[in-house]
Amino acid sequence: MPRLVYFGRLKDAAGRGEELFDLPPGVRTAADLVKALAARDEILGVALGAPSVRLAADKKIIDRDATITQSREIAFMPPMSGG
Amino acid sequence: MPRLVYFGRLKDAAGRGEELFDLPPGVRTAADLVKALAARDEILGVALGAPSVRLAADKKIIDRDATITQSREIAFMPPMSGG
Amino acid sequence: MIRVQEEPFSPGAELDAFLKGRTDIGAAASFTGTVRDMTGAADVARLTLDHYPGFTEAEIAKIENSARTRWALQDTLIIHRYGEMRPGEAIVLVVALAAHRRPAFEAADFMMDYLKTDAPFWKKETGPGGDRWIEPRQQDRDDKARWGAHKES
Amino acid sequence: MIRVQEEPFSPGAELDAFLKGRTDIGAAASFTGTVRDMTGAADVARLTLDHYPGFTEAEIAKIENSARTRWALQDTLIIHRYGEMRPGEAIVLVVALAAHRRPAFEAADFMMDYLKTDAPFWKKETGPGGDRWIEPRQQDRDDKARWGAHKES
Repeated sequence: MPRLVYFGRLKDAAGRGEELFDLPPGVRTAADLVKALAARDEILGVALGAPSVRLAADKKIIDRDATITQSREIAFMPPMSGG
Repeated sequence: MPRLVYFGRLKDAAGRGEELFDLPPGVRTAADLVKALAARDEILGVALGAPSVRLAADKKIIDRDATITQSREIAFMPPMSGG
Repeated sequence: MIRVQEEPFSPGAELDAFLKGRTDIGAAASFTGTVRDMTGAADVARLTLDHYPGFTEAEIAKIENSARTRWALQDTLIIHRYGEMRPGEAIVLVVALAAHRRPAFEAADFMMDYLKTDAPFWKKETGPGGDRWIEPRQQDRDDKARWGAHKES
Repeated sequence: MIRVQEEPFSPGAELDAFLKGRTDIGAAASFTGTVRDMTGAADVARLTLDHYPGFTEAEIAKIENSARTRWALQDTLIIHRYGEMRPGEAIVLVVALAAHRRPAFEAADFMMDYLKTDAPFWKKETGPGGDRWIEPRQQDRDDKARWGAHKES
């Protein structure tokens, strides 16, 4: 069961910084995962679906069509701003 | 009797950092002064005559055709290099 | 060298420590980013930076490596804070050491532009009116674009 | 603020003092020029800077004023040494404080370019082989030309 991690305004949208999430049957890619989360919470789904949101699986940037069934940690990151 | 001040490699060329110099009759401009110094010391004259050498009278930059008969201090400055 | 830390730091003390004992450099360019009091009410204003431990350090290392590849630098330092900060406190320090000033300046400028848009931090500004998330401005993206097409990864 | 002095100084300590208590700035760009050991023999190497008291300060003030006119800066600091210096010692420190990083970087860069060619100092390098006067290189003149036609006086 992967851990989902939310940063910045996505943390506010999710109402939490992280959660354990049981992947529903049929979820294979990151895009599938976003769809599953949207089914649970439509507003969060819209926020996670924005193209400016980047995803990382086990601390490596991934595309939305990447397979995440073996990932232990999936991060959702809005535009970054350091400095 | 104005004080002449030499900086950088001109100090080496003049063999001193400064001197009091009695303006010979007929010396009116900075260019005249350089000519008078060249008459005393040809090598120094060539060094002071280089276009890259800038002159200041009483700590204000002057052109070579400026009148220096009332100046108390005349500085000869090779290319500057701070920083 | 990279440090990502919660503790406040003194940019000048870090700069002096980084320069100490070096006789091989001629130029040290540094940049310090500080929390600016945007609200006119320093007593309530604060900035909170979220980061992603492990990932944040790795992404900053990519920025540092890009600079080291692109310019002839003797050393580089990036210190970046996370957590809660008050107006006047330093958020980030970048230092580039080189033999000459142009590579030092350009590398420090480059590292800051990339940190601004590519370093995994998320900034929340708190003022009398509440919280606000800060995201890179178009100006920040334009600044980064000055360095040309350039892949971090 | 301008200081022309013979005594050594710590660039970082000066930077910290200059930043202290300011909550109105967001960006501090600094540049430190240090004596580089060109000879590989630090024990004999030294740099001697001649200056013209009064005139030197006034010319540096013109450079500082040009930067203050050209960019929106909260404050600027230029510390420049004269006299004899050893490898590793700081010769010059320039700091530009601004709300945002671009004006801070550009102003620090600009002030250094102008100091390099227009500040009344004359530099003599002493190594095992004797003395050598250092004058601005073509590169220094090209660097200054980046800022466009610009009269100091």
